[in-house]
Amino acid sequence: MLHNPAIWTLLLLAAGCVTVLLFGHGTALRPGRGGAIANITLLLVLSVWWVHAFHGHGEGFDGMFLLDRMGMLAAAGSAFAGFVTTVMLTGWLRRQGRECAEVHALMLLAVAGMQVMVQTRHLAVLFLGLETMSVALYAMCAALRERRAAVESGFKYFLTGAFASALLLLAIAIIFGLTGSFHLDGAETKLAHAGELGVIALVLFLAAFGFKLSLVPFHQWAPDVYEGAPTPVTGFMATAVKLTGFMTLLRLVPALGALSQHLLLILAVLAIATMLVGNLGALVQTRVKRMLAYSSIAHAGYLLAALCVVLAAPAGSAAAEGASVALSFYLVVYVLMNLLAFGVLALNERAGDEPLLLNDLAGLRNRRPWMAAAMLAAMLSLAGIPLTGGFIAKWQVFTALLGECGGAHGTLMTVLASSVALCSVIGLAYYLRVVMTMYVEKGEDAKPLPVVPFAPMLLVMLLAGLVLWVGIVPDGLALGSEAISGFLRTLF
Amino acid sequence: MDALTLIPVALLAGAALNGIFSLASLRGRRIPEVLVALVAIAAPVVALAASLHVFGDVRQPGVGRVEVELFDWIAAGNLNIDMTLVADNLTCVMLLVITGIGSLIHIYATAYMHGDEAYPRFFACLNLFTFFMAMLVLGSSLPVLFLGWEGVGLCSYLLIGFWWKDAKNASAGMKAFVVNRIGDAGFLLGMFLLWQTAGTLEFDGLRQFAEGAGGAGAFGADSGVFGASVATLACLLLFVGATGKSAQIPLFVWLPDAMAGPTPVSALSHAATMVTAGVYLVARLAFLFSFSATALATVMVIGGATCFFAGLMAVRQNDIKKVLAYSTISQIGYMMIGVGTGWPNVGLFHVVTHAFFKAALFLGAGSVIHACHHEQDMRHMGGLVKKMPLTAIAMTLAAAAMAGVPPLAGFFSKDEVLWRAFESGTAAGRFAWVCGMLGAACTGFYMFRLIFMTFGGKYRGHGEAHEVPARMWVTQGLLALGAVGVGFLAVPHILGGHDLFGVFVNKTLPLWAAPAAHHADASTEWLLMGTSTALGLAGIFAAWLCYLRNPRIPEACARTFPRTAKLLEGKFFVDEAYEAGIVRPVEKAASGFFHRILDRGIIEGIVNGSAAAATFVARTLRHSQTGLVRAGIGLMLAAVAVLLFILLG
Amino acid sequence: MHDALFWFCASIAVGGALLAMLRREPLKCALSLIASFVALAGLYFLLKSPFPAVLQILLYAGAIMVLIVFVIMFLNDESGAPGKGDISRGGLVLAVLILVPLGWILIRAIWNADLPMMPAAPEDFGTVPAMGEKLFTTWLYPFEVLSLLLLAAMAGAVLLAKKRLD
Amino acid sequence: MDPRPYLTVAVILFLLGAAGFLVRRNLLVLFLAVELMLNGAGLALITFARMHLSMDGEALFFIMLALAAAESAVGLAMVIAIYRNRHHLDADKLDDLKG
Repeated sequence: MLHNPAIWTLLLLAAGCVTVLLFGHGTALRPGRGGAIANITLLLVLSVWWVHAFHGHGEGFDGMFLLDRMGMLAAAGSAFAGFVTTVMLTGWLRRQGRECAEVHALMLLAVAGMQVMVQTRHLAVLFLGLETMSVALYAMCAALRERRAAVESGFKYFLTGAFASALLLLAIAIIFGLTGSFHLDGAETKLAHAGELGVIALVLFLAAFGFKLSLVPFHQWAPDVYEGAPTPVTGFMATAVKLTGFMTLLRLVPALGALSQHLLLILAVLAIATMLVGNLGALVQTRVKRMLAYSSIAHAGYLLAALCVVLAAPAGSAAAEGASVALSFYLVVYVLMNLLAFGVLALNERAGDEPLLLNDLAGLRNRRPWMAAAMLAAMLSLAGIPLTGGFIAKWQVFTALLGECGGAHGTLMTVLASSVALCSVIGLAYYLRVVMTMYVEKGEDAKPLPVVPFAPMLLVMLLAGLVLWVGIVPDGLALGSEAISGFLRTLF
Repeated sequence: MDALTLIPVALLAGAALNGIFSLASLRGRRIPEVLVALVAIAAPVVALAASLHVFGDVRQPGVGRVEVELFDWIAAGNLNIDMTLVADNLTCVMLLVITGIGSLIHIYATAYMHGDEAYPRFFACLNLFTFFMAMLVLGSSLPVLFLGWEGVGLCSYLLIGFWWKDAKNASAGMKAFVVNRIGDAGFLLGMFLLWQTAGTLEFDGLRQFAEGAGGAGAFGADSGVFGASVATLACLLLFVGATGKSAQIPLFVWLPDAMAGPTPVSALSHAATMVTAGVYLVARLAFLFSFSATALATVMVIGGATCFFAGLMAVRQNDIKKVLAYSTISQIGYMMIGVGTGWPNVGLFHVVTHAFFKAALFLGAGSVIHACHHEQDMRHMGGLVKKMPLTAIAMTLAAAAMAGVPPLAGFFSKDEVLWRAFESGTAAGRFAWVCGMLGAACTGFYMFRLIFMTFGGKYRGHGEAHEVPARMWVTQGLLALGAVGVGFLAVPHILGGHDLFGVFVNKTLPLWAAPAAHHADASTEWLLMGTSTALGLAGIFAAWLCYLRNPRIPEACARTFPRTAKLLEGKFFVDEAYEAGIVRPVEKAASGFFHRILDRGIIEGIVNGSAAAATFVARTLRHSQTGLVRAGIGLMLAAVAVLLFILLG
Repeated sequence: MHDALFWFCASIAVGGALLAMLRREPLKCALSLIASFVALAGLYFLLKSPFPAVLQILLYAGAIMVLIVFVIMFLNDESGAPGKGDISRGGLVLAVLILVPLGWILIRAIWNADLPMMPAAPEDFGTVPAMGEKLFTTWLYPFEVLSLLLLAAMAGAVLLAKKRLD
Repeated sequence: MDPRPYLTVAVILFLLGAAGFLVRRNLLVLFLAVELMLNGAGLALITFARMHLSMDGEALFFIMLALAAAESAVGLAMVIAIYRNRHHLDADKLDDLKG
């Protein structure tokens, strides 16, 4: 089992976490090393994944553990998001006058939990991974516990999250009762005859995951929690949690589909509601962070639409395969562009409680041309303008949807496709508003921006470059990733 | 590396190097201008050499095309697009124009931009622009073309807004951006429709599909939109994209504003190359347009209307670059008429000749502006023929070529366009022909009005004007010589020529695309040629009368017909109409919009009804977001209950 | 005998839970809940699961609930508690409107379901040695991951409650 | 033995916990509601484990216990933090963030 990359990364994360807790604290004279240790750990984790080049397939621990491409992609993605977040968080906390070494330890634990969650098809292990991630995130949200908003955000997340985990536990218990096992492999026939209890389990399951993925109507916590949490942590929640959550859902969908033939319809309705509420909610926000929170809800809707195609296409067909590729691609791009947007936000936030208003970004073009360009890339990509990753991602989802229009669920797919189109138009309004503020407004009376350290700025530029690179060469990420793998393997 | 790959690679390398210089100069390091200029010029010159090599290959009998597959670009599901470069006869023509004229403009720009603080950034963008333009014509499929299409757009906004510290320039860039997005939406939809129908986006694949057994049936089938066939709908949607990029009615409003950028940019992207992309698109897809008489007629009508309308607007502009901008719109109208006749070669020939004389004119205008200390108003010029004789000669030659004075380039190309339009015999063709004839008169008038106001009479400006550096007048001189000579590539049969250009291009674009032409006789052709030349000369004469002989005439006319004058000066108030109908609502919904949120915390005044509804719903939703944990959990529970009730009820 | 014990434990469990949700004083709520949890442990014994039953009493009633009671006593002075308005009228109406139909659907589903009768349990079912073997062999992976969860809880609690801000 | 009475008790406990979320305002009582819901699910787990004679269910119960402990540790720390900066424990007054 020791040659297994997943176990290595888990051990690395655990060791890193203990190291941070033991040696990461700073003193009045010496700033803490927590962030640095966490970063090194996450880089090591990423390089383990890269050495294995996201290839390989295997199972272990009586099928409780599963190694495949999809899980590795999600695990590495969450580690990458964790890395970016830690870099941003170190500087952000310092600007707020705090150190909080434990936050970095919690970040490592959250990544570990996500990794456990995406690398299994065993419901109990999935639950455990999910809760490890959640408990770590609850505390991270409230890290600045002397602030009203932070604690409120953490507690709201905690309460709603605890409620959702109880729902999930009951759903898992019912599935266990129906099949006698937590393994979902090969349980489809049993699940297909589950009757009413099966439908109940399905709905409870969807509610719990709907909470994690902030799908409407399980979304109400999201804007509040996203707003109150430390901005880099918000970025992490908006990206890594959605990435791993959707990957898990994608893996479970065949088994869940057996529980009720109406799953597709339910998901489609949720998707439409999510895009509409997310986009409309974002339209009226003046606080940038809250706007991005709603925008991430909206994107969860697009992602769910892609999931619907996976479900609608005949299982195992090329169309279903194409749709899951489209979903994974959208997820990767989504992670990149949101990390970028939240990163820019975090770098522009001043110390203190005051939220960053849209107007604070006015004239950013003159004041910080490179920062403005990075935000421009993020906004255009989120809006799905050509030559950005967001466009290719949305285009693929759209293509997948329209490709299924002639299929068995044609009407539903057409409705979904037109909702995606309509909502993208609404989205254009608020994303371009940010662009206009940065580029057309003068911003002479805007408040001064904080000093930006070098490393986070470099990371932001890198992310912006990646977002554009994916937009121009959609296969670029895969190519680049393989190149890094090859390089690392020559080292070891 | 073969010559074909070298073309984009050289241009991209130039852009990358200058990009690095630009970054370095931001960090406070001085990069000598000579170095930047050398890199900037080397890139298009190498590309030109490579293009000539490719041209030689393609011309060899039995070759016809050169193809290089670079890599798999997009492979997602059943959508599979290779990054493949193809050069056939049509591409070669465009490539030579882009790299040839591009090289000259680059050389000119190195002198023109001398001393600008962002010198490396400018050339990074300019090289990148040329790269994308090359990709646009080299792409073997619609997505690759679209990549170039968007890329040139992007660079064009960057260059329009180059002097971005002035907010007006920044918003001109924004205007171009928004208008082009409307066009792009059409392009994307058209592309998608083609993919749905034919299952491929490669030009070759599409053509094989069209020529294949089921092709005519599939393209001719009812698309379900207003009873139009699939081919008509797809062509019209793509043409919406073309009107955006090529500044045709109704999406032309961005081009005059785009003149805010530095003049070499106007010459390269807004006159010689980028704006002709729409014409190239229609020519490239000629086999598709031939399925739809409606689409071809639309292209001709839009082209004709734009040609005359923009010509009229140019007549009373006083900003030298605005005159040229409207004249560009008008000339692209001729090109559209040309490709709309089903004889793409005539439209393309006008692309080539226009590239020469318009680039010469723009560079000349740049020199004049440069000499007059950044004065662009022609009322403050005059008499410059003595100060800068070389520029004056070059510009006059180019203007005469554009006005269709025989035997300069514009005479041949314009005449051929009008002849094919007349000969097509359809109502749309006749309409386009009439517009083109009237446009020819306008062309003569506004071009020589420009020449006479700038170079004739007495100097009315401030400060001392002077001749420009050698690099500048040599390049514009070369372009003017091209404007004189390039017409002989396509001497029509009636004048004893062999139409070398048409024969070359039509190897790629076989004339099965053309509707069955009913041949008018030679005497008609002579008559038409005479009429259009006479109209052009009449325009020139009128300009001479009004602006050299008796400068009081224009004022007298304006006094006699105040409404007409106002209409012309106001450019038919199209901008104002857009302003009231589209821009202002959009602005309210975008920029004006958040002021209100900030001021009152509410959005008001979204003109559009649906937008108002959207905001209403959004506001209601916002009130439902009470921030109470209980409300959120209650909603979750209620959703679970409702779902279960519906499913199990 | 079994039925009588079941009804006894079940009514205490449900009654305790009901009281826990409806009594005004948080401390009394917590004590009612402890009673309910002890009764639950009785149900676990009836289900022949001694290990969970012992854990329930030791860990749940004994440790977790005592922690909560401790915090309640620590914080619950007059200024802090919502007082009379603790039970929200609107919430009560909402709860009845949502949960009564939901409960009806769930319970109906249980009684309609085709569930097998419980077979006689083997001797070592749910005993401490059997559970120990299970947790350290097949369930080793989750068991180890569980340590990460507890580590997260510890780090989180330290972050949120330690005395000094750093 | 019939599993259904046990499951019915489990569902009742679960829903009573859910009702607590809707009805109560005191943060500490909301805690109790969480525990109650978890225990409802736990009883279902044990019942199903007994029904299938599979100790997997009991193992998950064990994990659930640890989760309950972890959640109360973090949650109670948060309650204390709230009490420190607001001096109340009223869930309905936690609405700084909204809109």
